[in-house]
Amino acid sequence: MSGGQMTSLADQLPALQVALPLAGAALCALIDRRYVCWAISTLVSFAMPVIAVSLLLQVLHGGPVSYAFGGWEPPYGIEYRIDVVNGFLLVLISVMGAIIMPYARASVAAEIPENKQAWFYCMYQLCLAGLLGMAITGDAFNAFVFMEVSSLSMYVLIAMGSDRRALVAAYQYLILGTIGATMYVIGVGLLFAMTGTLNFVDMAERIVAVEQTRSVMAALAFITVGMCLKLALFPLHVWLPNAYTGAPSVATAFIASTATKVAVYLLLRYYFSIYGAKFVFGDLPVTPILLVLSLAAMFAASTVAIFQDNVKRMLAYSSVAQIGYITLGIALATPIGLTGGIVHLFNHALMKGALFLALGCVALRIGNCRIDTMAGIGRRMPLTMGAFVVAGLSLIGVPGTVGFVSKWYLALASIENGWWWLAFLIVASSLLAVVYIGRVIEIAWFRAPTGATAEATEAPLSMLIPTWLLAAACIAFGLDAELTAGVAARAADALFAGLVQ
Amino acid sequence: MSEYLSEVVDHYNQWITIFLMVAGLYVVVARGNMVKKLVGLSIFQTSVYLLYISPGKILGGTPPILADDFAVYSNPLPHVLILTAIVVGVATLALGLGLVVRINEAYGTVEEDEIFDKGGSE
Amino acid sequence: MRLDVVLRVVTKLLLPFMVVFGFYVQFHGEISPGGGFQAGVIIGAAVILYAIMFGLDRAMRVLSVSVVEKMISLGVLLYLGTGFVGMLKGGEFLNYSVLEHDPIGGQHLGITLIELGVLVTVAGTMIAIFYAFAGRGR
Amino acid sequence: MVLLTMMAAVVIGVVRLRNLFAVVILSSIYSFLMASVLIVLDAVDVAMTEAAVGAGVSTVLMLAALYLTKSEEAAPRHTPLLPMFVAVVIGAALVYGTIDMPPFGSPDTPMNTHVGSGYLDRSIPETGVPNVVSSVLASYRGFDTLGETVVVFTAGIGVLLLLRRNRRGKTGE
Repeated sequence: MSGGQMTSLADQLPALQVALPLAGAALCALIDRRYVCWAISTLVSFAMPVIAVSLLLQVLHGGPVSYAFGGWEPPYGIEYRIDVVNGFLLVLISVMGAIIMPYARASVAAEIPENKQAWFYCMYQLCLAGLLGMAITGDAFNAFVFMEVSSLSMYVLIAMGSDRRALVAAYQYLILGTIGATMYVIGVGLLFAMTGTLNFVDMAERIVAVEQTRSVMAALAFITVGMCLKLALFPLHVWLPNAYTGAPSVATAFIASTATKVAVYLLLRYYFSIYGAKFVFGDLPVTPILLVLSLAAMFAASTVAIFQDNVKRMLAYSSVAQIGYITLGIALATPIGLTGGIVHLFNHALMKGALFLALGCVALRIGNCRIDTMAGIGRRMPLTMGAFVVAGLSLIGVPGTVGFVSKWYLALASIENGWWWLAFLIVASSLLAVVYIGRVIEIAWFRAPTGATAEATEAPLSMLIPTWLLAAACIAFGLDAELTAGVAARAADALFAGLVQ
Repeated sequence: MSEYLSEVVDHYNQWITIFLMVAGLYVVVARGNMVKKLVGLSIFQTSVYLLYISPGKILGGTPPILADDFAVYSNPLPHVLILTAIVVGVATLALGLGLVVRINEAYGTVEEDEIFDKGGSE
Repeated sequence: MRLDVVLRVVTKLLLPFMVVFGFYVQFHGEISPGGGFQAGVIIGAAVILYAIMFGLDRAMRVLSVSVVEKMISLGVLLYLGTGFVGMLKGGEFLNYSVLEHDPIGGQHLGITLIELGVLVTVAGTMIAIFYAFAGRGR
Repeated sequence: MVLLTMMAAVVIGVVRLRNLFAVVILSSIYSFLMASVLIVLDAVDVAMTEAAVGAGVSTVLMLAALYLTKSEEAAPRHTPLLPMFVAVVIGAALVYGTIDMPPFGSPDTPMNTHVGSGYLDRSIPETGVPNVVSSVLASYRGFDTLGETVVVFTAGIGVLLLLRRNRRGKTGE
């Protein structure tokens, strides 16, 4: 038991990362005044990246950071453990959470009934806290608890959408999300029965002795299926398009850029850190299964996206396809492939964030996101649609954008494995993105505005600036990939090295 | 034969657990009524409790409340985890029912098929 | 509303015992089974029983909607607050040993506080959800 | 063992019955049986909670929801072949996964010798709490319990948010 020596603020950062948004949420629920709650929420979400970045810097310079809750040493107490992988993820989640907040004020005011706005911010912070808690924890069961915090708040956020279909979407997600979480719990239960511990590091040490038992393999299967439900890997993605389409713009942008990423991270944690890459990809047929499903997602979901009339829905299908690229990186199971997957995780968050924020601006001015009403919108809202074009080009993977960087790494890894056909397929699937993004660009810029669109004016600055920040990041990290790819490469190395040194 | 029988006895509680799990999951996936789906979901979640608690039982042990009269106690850790899981389960159920009530108001039905007929999802 | 007199009288007699039992479960949880969550459920159930027997309006006059809603967040804040105090006293988040000079005494105080937080949140949530469902039906 | 068999029977009832009131009452009976099984397995705290939550709170909530919706389930339209298949595959995976689990009731499994038994030795000297479940819940894994409270909080605020009437009829309903 340690007590009385943790006096510096820097030591307390891991706990603050999650406890602050929780406190903010509780305060919002207590106060229930929308402007005060927006202010609290903004304050909290701006503090998050500061904490996350300083944690990542600590990790990059001094190795993994461990924080023992209640002063109980792991595995008896719950441990927060930050290494390069989840440090990077924390930065991603908290930055997205912060960028969206200034945007939220105008968008939420337009889309959510007045007396529900305060608690909307409460739910937003709970979701943020839940996702951060899942990412930062070093304890299998604690990850489940925070998964449920984030999921429950996400169901509510989705149900706040203005269309009644949002309710059905939230219900569907609740059912599938709970099945996914329960699968995860079953997997953890089997692992717990075989190793006697819940702490990731401890588990990784003790699993070696029982690695060949069927229970441990069944646990892997359950955790994989559970997480794939959460991360919406094709064909377990059915909840995602409805949920993204129905949710309010702010919620869609936040969920799309963060929620599935955290599920990917947990999967990585189990595959590489606990089971070990050699066992998962060497002894079991994980690579072919993931490879086939990823490719199916890339092609099937992109094809479906082409035929959507609602742009929000189109982008939701595109998300399913993009998740395919990330899991493809995992399936390649080489340092370069994994780097590509992790970089794409970050880059996809940037571009989808920008795209959904731009759509939120459109929804604010013309009330919906159907492609036929968006005719000519580019002439009325050039800045908004400009950001859309930039992020759309990134999605396609045009050189000089972030999309190119991640696809470059993935293609490189396929060639390294000697799989030329795979590199070809990666390029081919990008052509599908050209079709659906191109369709929106064509209609938005090259048609004459009609109806409500003719009167539409540019979105307010508070919404344009966050949108353009993300769009600009798509270019900046595309031209200079040193920072993101560098950290991602270190994360991939850390994953391959494993938890047990 | 008796070896086979002891195998059955050893795993009886696990198999019942699995049966409960599968039945719960079946109700969730197969049924269209949204309330019934939630009942199935909670059966599915509840069955997991046994998966955790049974391996923690020690024959001849007592509940993990320390006293001088006993020496062998069952494992307390799974109990703690399942307490949390129960709470999470009922929270999910409450939220699900709240959604069902709203869906019923919006569509006038809680049957998934009928909702899809009314354009529940595009 | 014509409710059975016997039921009403029994309910009235039962209620104090339910609440007392709730607090017994709360504070005796360190020795016997039980704790904040179970106590919260029992106390919440007592109020719900009252509401069913004597009508929603009377229950809401005793314990108004806004009070119940405040309870939900106050419980969480009490829990978090206990954690933050541990931090300020130089320990980790939720380290109760630093709350008092004697670690055992600190643990005792910390556990009591957080269990109280759980009780308040759980009871508040149960009653609030019941009010919301029952209010929706009218 | 008898209890477990009864539970299985109740669940079959849940699957087959179409009157939702009956289903809800059956699921409440199921929870009571579950609580009894948990007592047999020495999990008294869990049993108490399951009885209060499963048979109490859930049942009240379900009945309230049924009161607001319909109590009869429509006949299923399609034959449930795919769900059956999914369920059977998962069941098979679980049977496969549990067959080489350590035998029931043994004290020297990894689960019962590692962290779990450690708490039994540490609880009194470190926290002074004889109910080990309480000390683990509130102190050793106190952060999980915070998460649990937050889940309740989320569900509570979430349900209120869903059922709150809009003050300004611009959106929703």
